[in-house]
Amino acid sequence: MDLRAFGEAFIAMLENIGIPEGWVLLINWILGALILLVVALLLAIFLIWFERKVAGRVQDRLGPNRVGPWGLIQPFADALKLLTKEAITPDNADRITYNLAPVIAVFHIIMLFAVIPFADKVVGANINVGVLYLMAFGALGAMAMLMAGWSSRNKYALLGGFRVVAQLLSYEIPVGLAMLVVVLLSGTMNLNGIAQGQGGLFGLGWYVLALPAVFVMYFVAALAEGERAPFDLLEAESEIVAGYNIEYSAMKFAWFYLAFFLNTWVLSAVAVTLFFGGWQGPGAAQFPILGVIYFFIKVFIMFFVFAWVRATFPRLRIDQMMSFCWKVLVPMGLALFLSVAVVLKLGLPDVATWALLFVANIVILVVTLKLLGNYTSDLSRTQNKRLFAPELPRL
Amino acid sequence: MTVPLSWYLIFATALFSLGFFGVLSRRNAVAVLMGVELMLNAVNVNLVAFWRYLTPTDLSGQIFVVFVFTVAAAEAAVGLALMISIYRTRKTINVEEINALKH
Amino acid sequence: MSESIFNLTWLIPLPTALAFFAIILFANPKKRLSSKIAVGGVIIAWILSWAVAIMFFVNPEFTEQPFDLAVPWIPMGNIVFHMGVAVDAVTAGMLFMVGFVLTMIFIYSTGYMSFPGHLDPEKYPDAAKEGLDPRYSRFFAYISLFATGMLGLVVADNLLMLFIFWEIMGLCSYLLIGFWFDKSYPDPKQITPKAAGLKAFLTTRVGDVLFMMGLIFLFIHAGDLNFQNIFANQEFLHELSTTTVNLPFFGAVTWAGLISMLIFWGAIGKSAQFPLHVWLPDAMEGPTPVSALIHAATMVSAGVYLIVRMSPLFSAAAHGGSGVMMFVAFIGAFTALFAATIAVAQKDIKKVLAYSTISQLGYMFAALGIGAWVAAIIHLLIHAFFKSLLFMGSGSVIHGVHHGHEHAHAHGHGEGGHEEYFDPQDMFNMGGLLKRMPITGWTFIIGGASLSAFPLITAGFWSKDEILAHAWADGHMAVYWTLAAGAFLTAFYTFRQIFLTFFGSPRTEAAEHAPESVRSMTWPLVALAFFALFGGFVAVPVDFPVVGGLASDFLAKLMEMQGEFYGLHVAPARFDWTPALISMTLALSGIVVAWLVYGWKPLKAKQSDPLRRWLGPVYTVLENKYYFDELYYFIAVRPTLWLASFFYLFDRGVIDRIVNWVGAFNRWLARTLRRWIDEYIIDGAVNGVGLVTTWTGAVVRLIQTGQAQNYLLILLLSVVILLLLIPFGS
Amino acid sequence: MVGQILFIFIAVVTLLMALGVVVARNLFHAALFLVGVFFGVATLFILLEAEFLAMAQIVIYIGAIATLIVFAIMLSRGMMGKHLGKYNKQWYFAGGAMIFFFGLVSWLLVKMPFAPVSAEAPADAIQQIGSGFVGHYVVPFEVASVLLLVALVGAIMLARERNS
Repeated sequence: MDLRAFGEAFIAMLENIGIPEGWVLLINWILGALILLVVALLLAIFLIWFERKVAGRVQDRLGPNRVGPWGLIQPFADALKLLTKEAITPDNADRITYNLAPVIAVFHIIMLFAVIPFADKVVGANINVGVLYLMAFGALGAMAMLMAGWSSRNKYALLGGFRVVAQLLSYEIPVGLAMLVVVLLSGTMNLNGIAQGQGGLFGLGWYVLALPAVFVMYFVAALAEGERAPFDLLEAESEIVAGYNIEYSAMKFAWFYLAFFLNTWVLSAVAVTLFFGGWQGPGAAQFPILGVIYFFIKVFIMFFVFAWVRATFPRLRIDQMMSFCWKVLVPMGLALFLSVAVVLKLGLPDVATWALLFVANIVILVVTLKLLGNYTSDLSRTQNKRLFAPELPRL
Repeated sequence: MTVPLSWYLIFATALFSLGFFGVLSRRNAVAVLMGVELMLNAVNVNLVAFWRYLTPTDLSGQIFVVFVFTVAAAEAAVGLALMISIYRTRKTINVEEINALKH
Repeated sequence: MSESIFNLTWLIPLPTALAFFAIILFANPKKRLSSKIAVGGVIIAWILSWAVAIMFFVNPEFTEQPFDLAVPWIPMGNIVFHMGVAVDAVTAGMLFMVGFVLTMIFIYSTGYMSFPGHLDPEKYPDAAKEGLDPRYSRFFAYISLFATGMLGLVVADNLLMLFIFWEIMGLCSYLLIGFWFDKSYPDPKQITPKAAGLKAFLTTRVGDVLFMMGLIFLFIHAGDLNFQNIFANQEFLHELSTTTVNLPFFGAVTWAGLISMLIFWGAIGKSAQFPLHVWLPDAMEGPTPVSALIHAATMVSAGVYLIVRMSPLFSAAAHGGSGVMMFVAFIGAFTALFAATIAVAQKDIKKVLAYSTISQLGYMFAALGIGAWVAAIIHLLIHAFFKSLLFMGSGSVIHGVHHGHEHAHAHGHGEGGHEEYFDPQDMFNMGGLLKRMPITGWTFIIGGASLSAFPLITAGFWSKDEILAHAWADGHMAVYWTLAAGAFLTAFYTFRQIFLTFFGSPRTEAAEHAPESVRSMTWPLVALAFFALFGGFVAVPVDFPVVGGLASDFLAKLMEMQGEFYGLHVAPARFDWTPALISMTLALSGIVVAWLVYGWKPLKAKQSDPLRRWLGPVYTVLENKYYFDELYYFIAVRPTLWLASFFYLFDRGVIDRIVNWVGAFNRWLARTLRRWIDEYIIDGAVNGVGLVTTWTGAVVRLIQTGQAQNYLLILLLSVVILLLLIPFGS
Repeated sequence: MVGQILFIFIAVVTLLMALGVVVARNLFHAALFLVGVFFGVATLFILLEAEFLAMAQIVIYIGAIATLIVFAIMLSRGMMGKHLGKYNKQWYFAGGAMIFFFGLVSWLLVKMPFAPVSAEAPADAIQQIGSGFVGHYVVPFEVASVLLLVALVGAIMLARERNS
């Protein structure tokens, strides 16, 4: 069954009715956008439940279990609760900006859904610059949070805003580098093309086999991009209370909450597309519907890992986070990029290229962590000393 | 392609004019910088429009836009750094008061 | 694949250039590091140049369309001047030789540049403790720059780049000859390194100016200086050789003749041909690696290389009826014989080699003059190997004798008390060194045999024989006999040198205690000796009995194929027994005569040269190099000095007086006028101008607000006005 | 037809945003309007089938430049220049000149005889741009990279607090 057939039949129908071509296209676009929007929102509801369940299990709790079977209806109850609460706007706040921020926060992520290939060619907009599109709209998130932080007229919110810029902008570089490496290997920026390129070995020839270190780099940076523990410094309760969304309540807060989960899901989806074959799997090329299933299974496994990490690790200090990005991830990303470019230029047969890439990845990963990891940890240790052991005046 | 080329050009001209107006008349140096960014964007629109309508097979227009991007990025970085530096030494961000050219 | 190696050609001069900058900027205080950087750079350059050269050798089809990679350099109106690199057979041959010789000499220099004897160790305690020259790093920087110049010259694809690298080499030559600029001699008439450097620089300048004029003329006519564009363009060359220009004194000459003559003068200067040969012997004041590198193997042969490059132009000029080829042949042959005679009477081990270099370069020019440019280039390559070997050997000998002298002196064997000046380069202070320095000795003998064209087993025989065979076959009897006489003398002075230096018994304490040189100096000697012996097999004529069948003569074939591309047709000289036997006989008899004079009964200490007795005044003339330095002093230097002092006197006596008088008059005038004009008219005018200026300024300053936005507004208004010109202006 | 309506819609919104940039009294609002303008221009790039540039526009202008400006404004309160009047003394004159300029240039543009070529945009535009950067435009590309590096170092040096 080809999912494309639906779309084509629909277009044919509209054209038969006698609507001009341009309008058909427009209607089609709008409908596609609506479908994605609904999918995304439904997904988010489920994701909240999923993550809470995982976190509960990790922390030896049950998680939500009261409303509905296994607590499945819990998110709806939460949503209702948030809807009925009072939506506070601080007196001093910059109203338009304040109200616009959550909207942008959610919609920049929903726009990312447009380019994610759910199955072969089942993709909202099969554009040639998909990877760049991800980077571009991912970057909008920082703007939304800046707006929220600034417009709240709250000291902690503003501090949270600063951290947003520092963290998201910094970690965008490793994420971008990791994406570029994959682009280099696959030779296309089209996400569906990247997924198609991993069809070897009966749909198991995933790029993670050749680029394990790149995946590790992407994963770590994605944790930071998704503001997830151990990089959730934007909302570190112990330091800046709740960060940029401190003044938000009720439904406006719910939007940020929504954005947070959707963002994580999109990051997992991108990870799956770039490194784990996307919709690829045994038989996916023949039966596209299998692709959708494979894709969602993989994404949820990836999402589970995200949730697992979040529930397990404690938060980093901000200087550790920044130096880890600039002193470990960025140099490592550059080294990986260079190594992949060189290996590809050698023009070896595929198997040899992949083997060589794998070896190069492992070597670079080990070397980087050994050299730079030691360096940064030494650095933070000395800073520890200066921060917490001031020289006392001698009596 | 149903849109005529001149529409893009007029749009770019309007954007350019607005940006230039900002550059000419705003007091705040950061606002002036924003005006400059508007002007650069107007130029980019022009370049891309000319590429699409006049030489669609030769991508020099697009490549040039990328160079404009780099220049804009460098300009913003250095410009803002300069403003912070000026603000720190002169305690003002008013372009009218930054008139060392006169002396 | 092979093309892609040629794409690396432009990298060849780069490593040494980087080494130069690295040493100058960063590594200068660290002597060992500097030498390592320089050697590393030159080894990379060597590998690259051999890769390119060998790729060319194994693919002769590249001669049909030589590689050329150029990028736009100087746009001039409609013409865009390109710079780039080209590889053809000549370049490949030169790269093969230059890369290798450069590397050998660099390695040799690391050992040779120990603490020099003329410096006071107490003034340079650090350097003396290390045992290295105080300016060790600087030396390596200079020779790295020189290597850049030479490699760049070889790979350059146009005459302008060639000229630039040519001048870089000239500069390095100047710097390196005068490297020990603080050295002086007790004999005031002996030239110091500083003066020698100046002399070399100024003498070559004469040639270079003419060369540049030739370049300019060529550019005016061709609109381009790319070798392949100009020299493979037969129509253009033909046109150049048929259009004439009227010159004062010379009458009508063809442009081709004029240009090639001017350019040939550049080669005369660089390659030290008569009459601009005087600088090369004095250039021996530089450190010996420099003599080996610059003044034997590479830079001086650049002149020959230039003429080889220009051969299509020369032959076009000859076709157009110009005598420039004859002139080249004459200069070459004359220099070959003339320098050989001087070499016979020299006592300085390096001076002999210097004159022999001049003489051998003369052979090459003679070959070029008779159209045998293939023989010339092959002799150039082989000569570079054995002559750098000889120079490095002589450096090793000097080093050894110097150390022996210090050793003897330190042990109290010296003459005692206030010691007289000891010259470690004087061959009459040596003798019997073969036992003391076996590696140096045997490699020197191999080089010497090669230079004196010892038949059959040495490279020099084959390459020199090629030239002689061509001269004979083409009927240039005068050239042939001059060169043959030169060959006899060459063999004689070479073996005179060998017998004086290495055989017999030591004539001084120093020679008795001379140690063998360090390994970094002897290994390059061995490597070069290999080429001095076997390098000649690239030039064995195919129809030579027995040996001819073994060697393929591939280099000459390659060169001839390349010649076809440039429209040069060189018929390979048929092997002929007559000239071969004559030259063999002459070479062997030269060796025998040398043995009779110096080898049979070795000279005793303090015994003078037996030739002096037999030749009498002729020997004195030869010893004084035909008094050319004195002649030039009288006809060039002295008149210049006279003119200068005359002008000085004129300046003092006449001009200054007039100036003083005018000054006095002016003062008087001023004093008179001040009262009348100054106080009323001038002051009034000045004040008025001031007032007007103040007033104008007061008005205009309103525009200058110091605010960028105001200025921008004015800019906008100007743009609007300019835009209005579009619809309304025209 | 749809294209024209889309264009008019985007152009009008973008120009209104641009107007907002120059008239907004609050600098932060001006910066947000600037983001809107960048976004509008990016959509225009998409209409012009230059997807790569559209994405690059968003990454660079919104992701970097606008964020930088906002960050700078937030970082130092004085940069907002709250007490400053919005415009300087010449603003009415500048505005008049700009309107005249706009009218003049638009008129000229309409009169100008351009000859549009109706060809498809190349499908491998990104590849062509990429090979352009490392091929024909390699020197400008390298110079641009050096420019960015210099700007980076220069900006840090300028904005650094001197601790002496």
